Amino acid sequence: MSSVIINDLSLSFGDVKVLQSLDLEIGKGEFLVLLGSSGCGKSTLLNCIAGLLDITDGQIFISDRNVTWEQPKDRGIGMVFQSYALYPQMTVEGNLAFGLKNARVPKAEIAKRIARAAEILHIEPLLKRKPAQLSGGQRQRVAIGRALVRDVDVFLFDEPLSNLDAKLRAELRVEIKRLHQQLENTTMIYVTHDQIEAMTLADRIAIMRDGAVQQLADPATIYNRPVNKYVAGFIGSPIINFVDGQLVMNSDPFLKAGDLKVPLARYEFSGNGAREGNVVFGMRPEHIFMDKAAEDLPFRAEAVVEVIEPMGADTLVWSRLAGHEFRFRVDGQTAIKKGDRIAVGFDPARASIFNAETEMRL
Amino acid sequence: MTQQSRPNQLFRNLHAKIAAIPMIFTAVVVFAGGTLWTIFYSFTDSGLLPRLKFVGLAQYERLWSTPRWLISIENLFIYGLGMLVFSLVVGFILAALLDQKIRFENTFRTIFLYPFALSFIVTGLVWQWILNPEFGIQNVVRQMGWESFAFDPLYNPDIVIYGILIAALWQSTGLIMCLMLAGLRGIDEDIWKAARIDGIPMWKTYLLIIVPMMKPVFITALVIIATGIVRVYDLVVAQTSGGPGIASEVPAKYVYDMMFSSQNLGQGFAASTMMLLSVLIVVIPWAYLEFGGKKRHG
Amino acid sequence: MNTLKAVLAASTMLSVVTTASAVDLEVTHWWTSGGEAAAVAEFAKAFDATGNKWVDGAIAGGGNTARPVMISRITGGDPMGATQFNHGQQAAELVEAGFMRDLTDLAEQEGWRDAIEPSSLLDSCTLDGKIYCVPVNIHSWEWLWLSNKAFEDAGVPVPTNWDEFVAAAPALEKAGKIPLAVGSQSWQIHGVFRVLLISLAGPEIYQKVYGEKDAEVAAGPEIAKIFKAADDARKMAARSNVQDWNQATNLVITDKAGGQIIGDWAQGDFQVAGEVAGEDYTCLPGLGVGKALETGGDAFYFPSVDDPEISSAQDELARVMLDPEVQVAFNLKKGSVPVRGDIDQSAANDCMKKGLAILEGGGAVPSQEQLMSPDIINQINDLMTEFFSTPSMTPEDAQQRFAGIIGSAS
Amino acid sequence: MADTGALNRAGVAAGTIPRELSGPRGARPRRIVSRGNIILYGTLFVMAVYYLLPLYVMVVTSLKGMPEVRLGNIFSPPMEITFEPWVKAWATACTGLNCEGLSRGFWNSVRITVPSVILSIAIASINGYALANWRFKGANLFFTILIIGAFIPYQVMLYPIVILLREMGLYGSLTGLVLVHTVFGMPILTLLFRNYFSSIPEELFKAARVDGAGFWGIYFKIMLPMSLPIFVVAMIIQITGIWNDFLFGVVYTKPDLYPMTVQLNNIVNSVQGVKEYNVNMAATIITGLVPLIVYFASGKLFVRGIAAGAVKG
Repeated sequence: MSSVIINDLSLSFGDVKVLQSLDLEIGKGEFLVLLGSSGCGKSTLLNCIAGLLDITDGQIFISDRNVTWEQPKDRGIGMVFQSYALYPQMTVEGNLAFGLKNARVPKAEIAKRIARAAEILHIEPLLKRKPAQLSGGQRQRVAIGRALVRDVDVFLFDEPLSNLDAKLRAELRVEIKRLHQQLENTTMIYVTHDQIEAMTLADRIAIMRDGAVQQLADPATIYNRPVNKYVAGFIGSPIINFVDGQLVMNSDPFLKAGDLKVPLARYEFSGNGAREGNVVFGMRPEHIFMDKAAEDLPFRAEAVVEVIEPMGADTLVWSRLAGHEFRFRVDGQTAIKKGDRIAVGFDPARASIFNAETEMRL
Repeated sequence: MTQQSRPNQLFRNLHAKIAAIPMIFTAVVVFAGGTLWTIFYSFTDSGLLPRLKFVGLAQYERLWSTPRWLISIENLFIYGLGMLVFSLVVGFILAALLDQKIRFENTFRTIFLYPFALSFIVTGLVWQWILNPEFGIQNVVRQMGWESFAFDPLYNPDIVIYGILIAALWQSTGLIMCLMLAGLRGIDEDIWKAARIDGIPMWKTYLLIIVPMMKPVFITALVIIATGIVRVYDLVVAQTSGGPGIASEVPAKYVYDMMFSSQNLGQGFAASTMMLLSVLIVVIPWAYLEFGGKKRHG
Repeated sequence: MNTLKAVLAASTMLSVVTTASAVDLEVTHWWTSGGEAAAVAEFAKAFDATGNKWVDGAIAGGGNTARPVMISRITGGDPMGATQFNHGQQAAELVEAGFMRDLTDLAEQEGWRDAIEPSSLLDSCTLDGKIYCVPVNIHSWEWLWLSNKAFEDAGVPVPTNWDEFVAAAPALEKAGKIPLAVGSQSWQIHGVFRVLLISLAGPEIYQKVYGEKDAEVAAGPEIAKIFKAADDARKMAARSNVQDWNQATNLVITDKAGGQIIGDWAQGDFQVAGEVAGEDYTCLPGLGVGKALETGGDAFYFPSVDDPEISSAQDELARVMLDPEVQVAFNLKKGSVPVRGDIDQSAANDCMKKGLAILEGGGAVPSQEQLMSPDIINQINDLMTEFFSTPSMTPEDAQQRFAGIIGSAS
Repeated sequence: MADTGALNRAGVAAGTIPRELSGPRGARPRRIVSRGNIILYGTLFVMAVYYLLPLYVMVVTSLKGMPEVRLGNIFSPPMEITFEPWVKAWATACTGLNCEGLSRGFWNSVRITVPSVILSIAIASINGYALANWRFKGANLFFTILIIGAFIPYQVMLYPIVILLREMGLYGSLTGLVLVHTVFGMPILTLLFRNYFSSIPEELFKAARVDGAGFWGIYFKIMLPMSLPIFVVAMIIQITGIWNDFLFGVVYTKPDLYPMTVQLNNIVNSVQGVKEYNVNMAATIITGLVPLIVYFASGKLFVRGIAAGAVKG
């Protein structure tokens, strides 16, 4: 059963097309993350779902109801904003109660719901305070609480953690995940530009660019089998290595890029098959190994170390391999230095290869 | 209730539209309607009462051959230029001085701003009194022994407009100062740190870095000053009544006198149309840039 | 909206009927100086004695300030009970547009046509054979007021005509006096010029220029002489820096100035200050040479209203204003001449008697307000003001511009 | 000066500092009487004198008797303080036959100002709110006309408004004048409120909509309570503006309703003999008192509000 269905949705401001013919289907209880860089239309899409923006074309269904022209309050949604958007003149309790009062929920019921939300979010001691007296993390809890008390089917998060510092962000991230697990039947749509949030929270991720969805899949698929070069480059940190080359389809297909030759016998081409031509070869830094760890891998070569970036737990090595720059990750305890010649290797099966023109996965 | 079709556009935001009715009425009927009415009747020979006897451009021809109108325009030009330059410069300097983390900042600010609370009538009467040669500054200086001292701007046709300017500046620079001060306070402290580290002298920092950063404030100030300039009327009436002679006449007063005292509405309408024209040439492009073109969407 | 008004009017009528006939009648005017206010009080007193109530609507700052207010109230649909205007064309359009009450019936009943003298005053109130206003006084502009003490201080005899006055100017200057006090408002400066014109060039020339708008005469040698005289006047007035006419009069009263050319209303202020004609000050009608006086003055108009109670109060006020006793009392305070030829003038003082003598000798000429539209008058006002305040402007230039304005009016 | 302490303690703790590092430490010694300060405070002082002078002259003159005024030094303090000019200005100064001083005008001004301020602010704040948060088609056009209207010289619309009021049957009435003030206050106030409401995070508005509040609900429950400062600013602008108005008061009312400024002008220009400068000055101060009190009482809010509304322009 689907919770939210978006059907051929378009939005333009004058001549500017902000969202183009989007189709999305989100299941009940699913956690969907809309991920993309700023200006990709993800927040706009969320505002459309919320009913805060009038769409130009298409339909929106929530819980099997066509809500395309409904007011936000009638859509059965709760929303959490980046800037918390707490009403500064009201106490925490007032903030939580505001929506319910507008909906003319009986007083006793309001109190009950607030108590429950406060318990879930551990904000009981804060109820009598004003937002200005709260820390950022507390404010965002309250903001989540405001959606929670509404007892709705769909939660909309608009970059809820972006205003918090790294430590708090990690904390609240887990809490949101726990909340989602607790509220089994609640659908969550979560907008962010932070891929870690996306990977950790999402059941499925929709990667957006220029008002269109590039790929909609579970995090593992997005990570392992990005549908195009943009997605491959967007997901993963440090960023994936790209090498321009040619795909040669002899008996065994291989990649040729200058002096570099990578056999691709183990690579799984996608359905539409592979043709010879210019391609971009992608290999994630964490899938390249050195020394002993590289010994058994199908592809091995010698690389020269150019820059070393120690990051504590691990170290990022910038090296040159057959004239191409490759970054890879090694253990933080490594002793290699600039100028060392080292043996590296990887498994071409874990690569991603894209058509150089269409940038689509091969 | 589930709506399947797009609702009528007229009823989207219905409450906002109802709430805006007074604004729409004011904009369309009073401002636009009243203005068009005035322009329309400026082509008639309406006297005491409006009447529809068209005389083409005759009112305008007469207007531009009337010495009093020409003097009014010249005065407005001097006054306007003086107001713009001095308000902005003095306002900015005062703001910059107050921004030096000085003691008694509140006291000084209060002193500079209080005249803004007073009406032009009051302002005009006070300055008329201070600039009165028999009792005011001229007399006091003479009593102190400088017998030939002469400072009687309100009685000297050549400089009377500057006498009015002094009073106008007294009344209104405080406001500009406040705007500027707010602008200065809004500037990132880091800019100052960067300028200090780069060894840029303070005045240069102000001139080359701070002022350009405060462009929006300057535009606001400019608009506020400009609004006041064209309107200047009460002050002149209270201070000089246009005298000595007709040396301190201003267009707004010409319009008023023509409409009501000379009982020549047509001429008054023509003069006000000219005022309007000059204002619109400046304001329409500004208003369009500021409010018309830009869209605010996420 | 009109029905609503009618209902409202009807309801007020009912309430008025039940509370007898005391009607508050608002009267607007611009008489605010000491003598003027005292004169108005006579009207108010007499009107209140009829059982009605005079609600005073004085508007300060002279006619040029007050008239706009009056006109916009009348045209704005909120008329007062009665309002002052100068004789002549000031209210002509209001009358034409039907804003003013026709007083013909009352005038016939009261026999105004026979009583009012000179009859030109009533003519100015008449449009298409109907009478629309009540003249209340005759004012004439052609007066030179001199401070006897100032001349004594300067050691010269009090002049008896304009030329002597001009000749005495250097002596006054030397004694630290301002020879000629002139309020810097434009209507006063124009007044000085007109007085010079009527007194020195004579009423015929005045009629040609102001009445017939003869631009050739205006550009001719007679007027050139007047501009020369005006040139003298502006030099004598160079140090006069007051605005209002009564401030200028006050300079004469306090002997700081030698003299002032202003209408007979100044006399009221001399009286309020306790000065005696002939002893403290000297008056020279027609500048001591002319034998003609402008007979303009003030008149009251009564806006048309639907309410019969107010209409009858208006009638009452009109009657009161022309009542012989009230006329005498009012005009004595105001310093003007009564409009009735049939009343006792013995209470008049020296100056007034001199004026009456000239009028009886056929020296009455119509005032500028009767001859010209306010628009033209204001243009001349501006020109004269410019001339007086711009020493570099030659009499010839000024005359040429003057002739231009006269020509445009014909 | 907390920094200095910390630095000093650090110095002590360090104990063995190499000689070449033991130069000046701690806060830079500040000279109170530096050349820069003299210029700074000197300029401010001179400017303050220029701004205070008229107020001083008004007060001093209003406390002198006429003979002393005639002596001619407007700056000298009164030798003998008299409050008679004040009494006269308030209670007995004459315009024509009315010798009630400014007292009647004062109450008229109150009767004009209070409803005008309330109505104009109510309408303008709703306009600003609709423009900032509920943009509808054409809103910008109307707003642009309105703003251009702020620049149109009043004289252009003086006469058409006489006609409009006449047609509505409101000419010369208090209601009419209140409407005129509302209309002419609208552009600048609407701009003020629009800018202020635009500066409130849009997300707050969105949250309220999700919470089910409508146009009026959001206005009264969310926006109004958050906007106290800007309302105070608007009130200050309107109270001073309307109290100080002369033109509308003189054109659109009748003498019973004349506001104080018009009465002031009448009294000052009703010269009976000599100009009584002391009474005029007392009358002038009395007239300016209300806006001055408003200004002094609101103090910082006035400045802060102006900044909030205008700087964003």
